[in-house]
This record gives sequence, structure tokens and C-alpha cells, in this order.
Amino acid sequence: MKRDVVVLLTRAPYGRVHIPEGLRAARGIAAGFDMHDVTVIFTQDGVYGAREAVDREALNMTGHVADLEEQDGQMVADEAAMAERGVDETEIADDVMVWSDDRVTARIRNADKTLDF
Amino acid sequence: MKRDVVVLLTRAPYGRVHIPEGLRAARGIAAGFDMHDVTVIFTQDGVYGAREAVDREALNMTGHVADLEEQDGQMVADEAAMAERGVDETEIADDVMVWSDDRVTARIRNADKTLDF
Amino acid sequence: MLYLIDKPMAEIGLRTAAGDPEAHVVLIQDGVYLTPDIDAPVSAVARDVDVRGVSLPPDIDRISYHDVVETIVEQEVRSFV
Amino acid sequence: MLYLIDKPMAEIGLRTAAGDPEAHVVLIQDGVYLTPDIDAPVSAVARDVDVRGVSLPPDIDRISYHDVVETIVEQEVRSFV
Amino acid sequence: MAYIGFLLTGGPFDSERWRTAYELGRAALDQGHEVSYFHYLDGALVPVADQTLPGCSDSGLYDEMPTEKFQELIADGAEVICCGLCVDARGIDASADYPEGVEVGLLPDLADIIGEADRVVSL
Amino acid sequence: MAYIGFLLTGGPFDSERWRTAYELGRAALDQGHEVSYFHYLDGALVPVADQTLPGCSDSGLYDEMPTEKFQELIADGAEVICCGLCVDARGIDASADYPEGVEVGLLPDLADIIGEADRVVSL
Repeated sequence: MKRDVVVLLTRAPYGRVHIPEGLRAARGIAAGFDMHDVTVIFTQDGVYGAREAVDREALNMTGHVADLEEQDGQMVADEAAMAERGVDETEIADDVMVWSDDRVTARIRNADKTLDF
Repeated sequence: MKRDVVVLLTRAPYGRVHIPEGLRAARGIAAGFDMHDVTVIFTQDGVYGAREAVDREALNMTGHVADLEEQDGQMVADEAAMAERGVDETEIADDVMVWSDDRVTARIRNADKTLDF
Repeated sequence: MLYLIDKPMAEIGLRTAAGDPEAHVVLIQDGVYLTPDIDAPVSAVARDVDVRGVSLPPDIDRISYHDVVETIVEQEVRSFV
Repeated sequence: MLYLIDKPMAEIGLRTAAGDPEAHVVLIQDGVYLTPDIDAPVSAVARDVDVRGVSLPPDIDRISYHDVVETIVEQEVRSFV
Repeated sequence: MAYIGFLLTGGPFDSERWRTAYELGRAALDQGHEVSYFHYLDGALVPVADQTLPGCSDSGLYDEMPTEKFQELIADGAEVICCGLCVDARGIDASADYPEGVEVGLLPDLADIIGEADRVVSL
Repeated sequence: MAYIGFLLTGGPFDSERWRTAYELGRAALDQGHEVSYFHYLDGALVPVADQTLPGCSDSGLYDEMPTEKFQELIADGAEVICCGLCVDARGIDASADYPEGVEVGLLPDLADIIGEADRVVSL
């Protein structure tokens, strides 16, 4: 059955595989037999990974992001988590939407399933 | 050469091996050829592990603590880390000394070597 | 909806639970160290409480793994662990 | 004395450095996200800064691994990483 | 009967997540539910055979080692799939290092669990 | 010449500590210093052979895999000792899973490093 899936990326981007491998999982789920709808949310320290200034190539994000886009997956940064860490909306990459606290948490509650990395 | 070694235990006690295996390392260092002097300091979330109420047996601490004592190693809880987490001095186990911020940090600075787990 | 909350993901987890009038929060793993300020019933996994020697405030119930699974089968779950 | 500071151990690390009038703080790994309020020279490992795209404040210098090692050999080090 | 899927990303020694995954799966099997695990990232290290840690308490986390706990779940009907990419990244030789019953799969297996399970718990 | 000892407790995929240990050791060897590593806890997973992660960037953390980085250090004279208890706990078969040059030791080896090294860096 096709599901509406939220993938939470919660960890700082460098030094661990959670952001690139979480993106790999997201696009893998979007590309599977059921073609699940996938929304990736950068939250907590994960919002550092949604910044334009990170070196996506060095973080092995580039290919997974392209694949995810091809599967119509969307990427979102959690504004409340940004505010907590002093990350401004102008710093977020163009292919990542910034959503308010209410919108982020409602999306998580209303999803069919959530995964986190 | 015999050294004065500080071992920092920084993580919450259950679910990971860092406190018991840090204690194992501490007593291993104290028992080695040089018979290093070892002070174990429970700091940050590690102070939870210095509480009387933790189940030391379930945490695999008991044997390592006994061995450490036999090697004249001492155990210390960091009062500043306790205060940060609402852990009161009365909660700390009898075989662990409570030291002030100044005393803890001076001990770390004055040690020959420090390790952390 | 059941919300499983551990400490590392408490930030987003508790915010998500707070917007759900039907939320039931279950503190699990190091989450049992938390005393969340939330208008919802809160339970804590008994085994995780006991081994850590945590004294629960009177408004937090103890819950077994068995009951967590029973509740998860009855209603949806969001895991922040 | 050189103090290597990463985020998870910043609490005890910065407190320890603060008591040393000769402290030189080196932010490393996720420590480069920190802006410590400390009366000591502060450097940040250049590679860790670059890959994370962090903009350093003017009072924090960039430092290479090579220079970290040179400094460690000249003076003692405390690692909070 | 319900179908409960678990995504496990935690390793055997760095967090309690493997143990929580075991305890919830154990309770689910006891209640007659269907259980699948997808082990991803360091979760792929959890079922590696021949883990031994001497002198462990009978009442603690390592009363039995993680691999034994998951072998018990498999014997009782749980499905355990490890992500092949994560297996390769960690230098695990699946045929030699995993006990019988541990399967190696890929992300489409996770996608299937998400599509079919009544509940998914991410740990 | 100085003798620098490293205690590495971080694994290959959960933090940058293995990479920092490599970079500092690399710089120390280049400057003519003596370097020893004691791999403890998940640090014992770092030198496991045959790690492969496809499609990694040439400029990132996994331009080469952790085991290759440490094999390079060994070739250039670094000593790499893994704690035998941690090896056993993780189901690592040292003779089959470690590349040549990786030694298995015990805590007295760490005690010796602490006694002999001019500097010890815990990562």
C-alpha cells in the first residue's frame, strides 16, 4: 500500500553517515514498489545539513538528493530547530523549504509512517 | 613511567558500554606495569552513573569498581555536572567523592594524562 | 497517538506530541530522565526506570513493554528514539 | 596547554580550559559550531570549518591538523572529543 | 493480529535501541503479532555471530549478547533483514558472519515493510 | 621526535573521531614523530578489512574507507593495537577480519602507551 512517509534527519551532517544514508533510505523508499510519498525533514542538529554552505559533495548528499527529487520527494527544514541554533532562513539551500513549527509537527503527526536517522 | 591519570566518564550509564568499559580501562591502567595512579571522574551525563540508586550489577560495574578500589583508584562525582542535572549530593554512592567545579577541573588540568569514555 | 520519547530526540518529539490533544507520551531509554511539561498522560518504561534508579514523579505511570505493544496495536505510534 | 573541544564534551572541556590562564582552545569536529565565551585564544580546525560551511567570527583563527600536532608537541594537551 | 515493522539504526554497544527493539519485538511475538526488522547503519552489526563479553550480569543489558537475542526472535518467527550496503560498508561477510536466518536485503525491503506493516517503529 | 599515543573509542560511521585520529596521526608521522593507536570499544571496528561504500566523494569523509586510512598509517610506521575484549565482544575474527599489521592487545598495552608516550590524545 502506498504510504505517506516522513523521514526525520536529526543529526549534525559531518562525521557520521546519518544524513547521507537517511537521504539514501528516503529515495529508496520513494522508488520502491509502492512508490511511497516521502517528505524529508531536517530537524534538531540536522538543520545544519540543510544549509546552502555545507559541502554536499563531501557529505555524499548530491546523488541522493537528485534521486529524491526525481521521485518527487520534498525536503523541509524545521524553522523552530533553526531558531534554536541561530540558523537563518537565508542560509537554507534553495531546494529545501522552510516550514514553521506547527506545519512541521502537523506533518509528522499526519504522516502514515515516520522514520528517523 | 608511572603517571597520574584521570579517566572521565561522560555518558549516561545504561544502554551503552561506556561506563563499565571505562571503569574496566581505569582498573586495567591502574594494574599495569607502571601501576599508574588513576582518578575516575563521573561528569556530564556520567554523574547519573555515580548515584546510589543505579543498579550497578545490571550495569556490569560491580567487579570493575572492586578491582579499581584494590588498585587504590578513586572515584569522584563532578558537583557542577550534578547541579546541572538536579542530582543531589545525598544521592551519590558512598564510595564516590563529590568534588567542586574548581577541584574537578584543577585535577583534570594537573593530571599527566586524561582519557575519556 | 502514542509518542515514544528518548532524550536525544525529545526536542522534536515533545513538540510534536504537544500539538495532539489525544497524545499519550511514553518515556523510554534515557527519556526516563525527562520530566516533560506537557498536557498529556505520561508513562515511563518500567525496566528503564528501574535500572537507572529514577524516582518518578506521581503523575508519571510505569508501563511494561507488553503494554507498550498492546497500546501500539490499538493506536498509531510515533517513535522519537 | 591546548584544549581540543568537540560539542558533546564542551560542558566539562570549556570549564576546564577556563581555569587555565595559559589555555589555547581548539574547536574540532562539531565543536566548530560553538562560539565559546572564554578569555583565551580560540582556533578552529580548518577542514572541519570548511566542510560544514561555518562562518567563523573574526576572533577565531583557522588551524590545520599539522599545526595542531606541532602545538601538541610543544605543550601538553587535554582532549574533550 | 497486527504486523509490526522495526527500523533499527543503533549498534550493539552505543545505545539501548537494539535492546528496546528486542523487547518490543519479543512482546509483539508473545501477543501473536507478525514482526519484521530492517537493520540499517550500525544496526547491521547487531546480529553478527560469536559476540562474547565476559562477566556480564544476568540482570543487565548483556545477559545474552545482541546476536543471541535476535537469533531467539528469528527462531520464534521474526524476520530479520540487514541492509546489504550497510553490511558491505562495515566489512561484514554475511555468509560467514551472520547466523542462520538473518537475511541480507536492500532498501526496497524497507519500502515493502512500510507498505505492508500496520505499525512501524524507528529505533 | 615525540611519541604520541591515541586512544580511539569511536566507530567508523558514528562520529568523526576515527578521521580526526587519522589526520592527527598522519600529520605526526609526517613530522617524524612516533605514533601508537589503541582502539577500544567501537574503535575496534575501524580497521576491519573490506569496507566498501559505493559512490563516495573524493573530498569527503569516506574518500577512502577507515580501514584503508589505518593501513596507510601502519605502512608508514604507526602501531595499531585493538583491544582483544572489544574485538571478541563485536564478533570480530581478528585473524580473518583485520588486515596485516593490526595487532590485538589488552589493557596493559594501553597502560604502556600512557607510561611511555609524551602526549596522549583521547578520541
